[in-house]
Amino acid sequence: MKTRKQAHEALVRNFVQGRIDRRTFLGRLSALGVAVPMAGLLENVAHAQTPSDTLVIGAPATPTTLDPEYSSSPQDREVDCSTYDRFTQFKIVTDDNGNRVADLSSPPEPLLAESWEISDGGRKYTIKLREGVKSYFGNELTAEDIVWSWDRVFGLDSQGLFPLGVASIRSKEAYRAVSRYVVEITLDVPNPLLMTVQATPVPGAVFLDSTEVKRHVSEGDPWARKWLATNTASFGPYHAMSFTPGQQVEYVANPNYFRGKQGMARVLYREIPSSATRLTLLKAGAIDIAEDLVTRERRSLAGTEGVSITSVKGNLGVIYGVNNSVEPFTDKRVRQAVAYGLPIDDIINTVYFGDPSVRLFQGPVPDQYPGYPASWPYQPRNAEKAMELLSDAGQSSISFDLSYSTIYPEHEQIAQLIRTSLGEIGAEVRLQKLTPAKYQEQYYSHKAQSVIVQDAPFVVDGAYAEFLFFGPGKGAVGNWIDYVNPEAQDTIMQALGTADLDERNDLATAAARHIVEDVPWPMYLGIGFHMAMRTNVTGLAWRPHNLVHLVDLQKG
Amino acid sequence: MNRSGFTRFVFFLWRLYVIRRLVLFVPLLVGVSFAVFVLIRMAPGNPAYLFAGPTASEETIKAIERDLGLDQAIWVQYARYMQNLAGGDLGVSLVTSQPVLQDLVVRFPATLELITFAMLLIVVILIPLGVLAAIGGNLAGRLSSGYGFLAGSLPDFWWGLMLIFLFYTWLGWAPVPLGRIDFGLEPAYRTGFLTIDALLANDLTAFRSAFSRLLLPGFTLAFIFGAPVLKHLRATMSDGLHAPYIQYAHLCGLPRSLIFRYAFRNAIIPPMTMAGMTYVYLVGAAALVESVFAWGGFGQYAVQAAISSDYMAVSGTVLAAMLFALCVYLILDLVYTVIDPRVRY
Amino acid sequence: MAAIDPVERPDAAEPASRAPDAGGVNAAVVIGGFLAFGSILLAVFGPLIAPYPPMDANPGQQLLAPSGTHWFGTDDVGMDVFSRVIAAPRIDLGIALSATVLALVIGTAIGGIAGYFRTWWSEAIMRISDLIQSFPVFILAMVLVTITGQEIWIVVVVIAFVNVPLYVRLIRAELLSLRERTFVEAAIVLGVPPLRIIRRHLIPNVLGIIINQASITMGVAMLLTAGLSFVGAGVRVPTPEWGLMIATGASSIVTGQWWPSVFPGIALSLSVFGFALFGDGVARMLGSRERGA
Amino acid sequence: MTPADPGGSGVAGREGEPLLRVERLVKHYALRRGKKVLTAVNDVSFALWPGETLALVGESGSGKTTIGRCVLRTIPITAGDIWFDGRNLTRLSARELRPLRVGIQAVFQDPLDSLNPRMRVGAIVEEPLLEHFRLTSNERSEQVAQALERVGMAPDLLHAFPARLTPSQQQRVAIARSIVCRPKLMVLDEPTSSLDPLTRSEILELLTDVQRETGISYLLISHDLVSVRHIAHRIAVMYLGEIVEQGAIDTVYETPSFPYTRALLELAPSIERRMAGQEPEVQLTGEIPSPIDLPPGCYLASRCPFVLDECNDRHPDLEPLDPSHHSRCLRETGWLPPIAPGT
Repeated sequence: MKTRKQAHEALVRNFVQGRIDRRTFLGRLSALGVAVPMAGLLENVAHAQTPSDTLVIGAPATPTTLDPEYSSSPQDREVDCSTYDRFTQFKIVTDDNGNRVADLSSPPEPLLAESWEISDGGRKYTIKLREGVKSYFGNELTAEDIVWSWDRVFGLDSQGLFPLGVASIRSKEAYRAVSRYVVEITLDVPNPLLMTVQATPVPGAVFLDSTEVKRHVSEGDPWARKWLATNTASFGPYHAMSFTPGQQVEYVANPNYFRGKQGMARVLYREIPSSATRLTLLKAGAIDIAEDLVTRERRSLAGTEGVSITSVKGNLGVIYGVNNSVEPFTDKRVRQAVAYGLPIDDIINTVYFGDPSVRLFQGPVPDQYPGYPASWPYQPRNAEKAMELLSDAGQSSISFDLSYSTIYPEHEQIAQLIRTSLGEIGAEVRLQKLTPAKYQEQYYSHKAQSVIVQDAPFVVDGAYAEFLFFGPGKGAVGNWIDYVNPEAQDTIMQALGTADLDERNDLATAAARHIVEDVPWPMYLGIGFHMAMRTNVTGLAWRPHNLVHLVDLQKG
Repeated sequence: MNRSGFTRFVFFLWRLYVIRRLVLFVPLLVGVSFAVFVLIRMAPGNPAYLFAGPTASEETIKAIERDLGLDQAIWVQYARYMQNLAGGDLGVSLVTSQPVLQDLVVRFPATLELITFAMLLIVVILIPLGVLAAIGGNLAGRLSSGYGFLAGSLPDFWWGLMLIFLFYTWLGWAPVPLGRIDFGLEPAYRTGFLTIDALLANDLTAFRSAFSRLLLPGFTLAFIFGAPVLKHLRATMSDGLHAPYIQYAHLCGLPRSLIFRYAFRNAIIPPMTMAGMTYVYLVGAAALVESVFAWGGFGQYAVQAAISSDYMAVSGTVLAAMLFALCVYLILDLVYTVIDPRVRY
Repeated sequence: MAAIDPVERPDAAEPASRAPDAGGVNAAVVIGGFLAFGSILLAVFGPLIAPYPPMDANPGQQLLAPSGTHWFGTDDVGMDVFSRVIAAPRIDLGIALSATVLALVIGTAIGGIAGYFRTWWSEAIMRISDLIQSFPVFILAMVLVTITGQEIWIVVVVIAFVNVPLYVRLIRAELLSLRERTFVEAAIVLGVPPLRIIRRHLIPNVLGIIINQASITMGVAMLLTAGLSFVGAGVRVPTPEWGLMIATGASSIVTGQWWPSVFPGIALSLSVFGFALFGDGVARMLGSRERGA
Repeated sequence: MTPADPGGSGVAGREGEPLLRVERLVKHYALRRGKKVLTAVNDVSFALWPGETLALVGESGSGKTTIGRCVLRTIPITAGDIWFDGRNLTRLSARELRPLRVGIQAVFQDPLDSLNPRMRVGAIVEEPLLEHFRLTSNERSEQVAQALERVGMAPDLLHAFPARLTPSQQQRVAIARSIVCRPKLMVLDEPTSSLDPLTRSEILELLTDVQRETGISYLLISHDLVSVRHIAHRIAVMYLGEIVEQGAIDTVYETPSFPYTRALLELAPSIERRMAGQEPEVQLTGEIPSPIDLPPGCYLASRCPFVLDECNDRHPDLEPLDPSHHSRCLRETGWLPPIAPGT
């Protein structure tokens, strides 16, 4: 009988002499029990493909919560749009570059709402739900689910108040279930945007399977906050099967989905904090989609086999906002000086490598939005003017904090360019790099002195965008810089309540000009929507919220 | 057991260092958890905002503060925390919205697997090298001492990055430096050690994937944290080989292998302590390497918790690390009594 | 033995007398001294001799490969990596040196008292250092820095704080044995008061050990500073600091720009290496003088 | 003789107050386990007059060094009193004691170990001056130079570190340190036992000279009976924490009355006796009793070749044989034959 050692030697000899191939060699080695370490070393990364029925997305973070009412990060929202369906949806068309994009000019198309009727001069909406829509848990969608979901918003005093407010639904009395499949909404004022808002996966527009959720309420927790933080109960295409914060969300297709079979049976949404690693994994084929790559990384992918990049100009923007109610920014001249001092061209060229989709928004709303003023007197950079304004304001040497999130590496580069550039006009900028949680807290509590934010107004409407970011009161969720100007804000509110589109847009433009004069944001940079994917992934569509809808995607 | 037997047993227990540790552990635990608790609560920032979201009114925030007990005096909060702790409840993480205990149960095995693998590498590679260095001449001594200084000077996270650059980016030998296993290959949870779970599930592909992921981070840790162990072993071993009783044994004409075994047996104890301490130390010290390799273990969790001021998670990780240290010291104490004939109780 | 950081005391078990390379002492001291004093010189003059401003972004010059103009290339906002690498010791060494001195002074004082007086409170001091030491050092430092705010002086205090118990333990252990030496008894008989005995007779005799430990602490403190910055719990962007540079540079390694993180890592390693080697050599020399060699 | 001095002060005809009076000194060490104690010094009394040398001799473990330490007050004492120069040292706190220390100095067994390796000779000798006198640095240097000259040290060694000196030089430095502030009493704890014979006699000679010049008193602790005879005036023999025999040096050496003293003397190296091939006449057998479990009778009973029944039952007192000679033996005075010549 041959000893083990002899067997091993013979095997290695065969391999070295080319009589057996590597695979066989490894197989036999492992039979001998010696291959394990070597097999690991020799394993070739290029073969690490994802399974064909599973889509793997590499994201900078996992969601902080699965509860749509508390979603705040883009990752949170991505959960909402992939799991929860809404009354309506955007019409998807193919643009000049061959990208699938939402048609912003078409009216919203039915989704959970089969049809709707508007009466009483735009004050009354009667919505007929689609029948036979079933959740992952097998419960059928009824008007009760809609009512309960909205009740939850009011009960929790949560984020959904904002979109509902935009839709003029301001109290629990505004809506009721008329029958099993009919919901009736009565507004104080006419509102043209209701069904458009309801196309967007924002809190207040997503509907919970109340039958299931109610199983998880408790005395101290009547709205099942605890359970919904880590679970989904939706009528949408996907269901969050498991959620390991900091690691991954695993989605499975809802087998009862009313639109039939989804493109993927299973989706893994992995947290890969470093964009460099996401890039690497995408190149290796270990993930199918890499979210939030920085421009440099996207550029390095050019010509890489098996990888494609979808780029849409879109509405996504990077904002540099200063807190208008905190010294030294209470003085308009200081804000203007900062705007004059910012190195916009350098940022575009250095951070974004002059990418054609990156451009300065000349106003407080994205350039495709109605109400866009297309005027921005503060560029090109003018250091003398900036210093002059500062000394006029008696603030020739100021210092303040600039907060940014760890999520986007490019924001750190922008922050450094801003710091150097403002240093030249006599402003000392202290950089505050914050983890998502701390960043959000600063943002929510309006504590940041100045902050870099990446965001987009989901509803393509000037008045909506202006209200979101600069509106009065707490309904204006995005007014984290505490902008106050009664004149401008009155105009915004007037525009918001105007149903006639031309008139509405004129008012929005007027408000925008006010805001430009006040410079609450010294910089608003359109950065485009970009997604790097394996070429076998198809179906991606851009919508104004810049999020991936899993339902769009399939793997060829 | 008669009385004197019992007394002796009590003395035996007391002389086990770990029992003294245990006795000290409770006040220690209380002290540490209180310190962490107070320090973190003193930090700026109000977690209620995170819970409430941007639209919440002042009343909602107040209500959430009440809910979380944040409105109470710090010692009341602490008492509540300790009360929950006694019931195994470590609170809920702000960042992950999960019970901290559950988070730890997922992450601790990941770290344990990694550092156990690193310790195995140390034992299998470095301990023989240490013995060789002790037997070898001046050059071997210098080499190993040089290695000790070098390894002690390298930042572990940077070394990990360099290894990734070399073996993954450049040579393409190593698997993707992210996480513990290829996506979709995770074996059913049994021990939490993916390699072992894969073997239990008889899934060789999963095992290979998990094992290959262990190599780079494991080697990084072993290379850097094994150096003191090696150095220590070389010192005690060369001491042992030159000890008078060994010389005597030579004079008596005992076989070399037997003499060597005597020397080794005595020399191995201090490095064993060192290895044990390294093991405990790595639970926390692996944090950086875990972050580099996105290991998703305990250390990375601690980093995340700390930099996001996730106070429940921080308290939980600190307590878990202390508990773990205690267990390892217990095992070490027991191992001594077996190995070291001088330790008699 | 309690949770003495194995990493922080690589040499604790090896009496200098057994040095296999007694002849190599000089070479080690020279190399170590060269690196260590090189770092110190850079800490003093680095920012002055840096060819480019180490904290100013340089638009359009981002990620240039090493060349005659930029010896170590540039980083992602165009800062000159070489300038930053040589400006960094002021921060890294500044933090490490202050932390080491602070830990050394406090630790030696406490350890000296706890080692000389054998009372219940010297026991209590030991239990407290046990408590601090049973913490995972890195996690402890990270927690402390993040909750107190990321100021440089806080990093210093925290690093000192986690190192104090090492000195307390070390000095106390040494003093417990030194205390049995006759010259201490002689000093008591001479009527020297206890604190002066500690200062004049005991501490000078542990100087070699203190220096050796201090050189190790220097290294540990530098690595800890860098590690804290690496996870985002240390100094702020854009401070020239090796750990921070490694962290920001790490992301560009995969797109082929290795220089922003490789050079600071080498600089950090060399500096730590220098201090360790130098401290070890000096301790050995002091030890041999005491033996009358 | 005071009533509290049951052991007797030793020498008849001594005038005036003794410089040092130790009364009923007891030193116990508590053992860690259980409640037992180790008795190191058991009810010891003696006195020492100015200019006199009293030798405490005995085997190691007999308690002689402990007595030295008690007198130096470097260890706490269990019971008894130590009077020095009219003050009771046992009643003083460490702080109150410190200024008095100028009067009591010590020289220790291991000269190298008793010198701080990090201090130079000059600094070592200067230290007591710094502690006890306000002098200018010139005055101190002068005193240091004098002291070093007195002990026969070359002035160029002022800046040397102890490790570089010979043992003889080291011990001279230690003596210089002790005499620099002119103490009245010096405790010599085996000052020569680690030295070679030649050095030993040099140091003994030096000590004798110093005593002659300054009138200092020595409490000499030694097991070296040969050296003791050269320098001491009186001797106290210790066994298991007790003084078993005490008296003028010649009396005790010539007519030892306690068997243990006799055995000790016969074991002392003596060239003449060795050359004569003489065997010791008195040999002790058996084990020394444990100081933790002392027997009720005479502590020597188990080893004594002359043991009586009574010895096992009754613990003998230190009885005067004549005014200058005390012994703790139950047998009659003078029963042991005089020691053979040659000692």
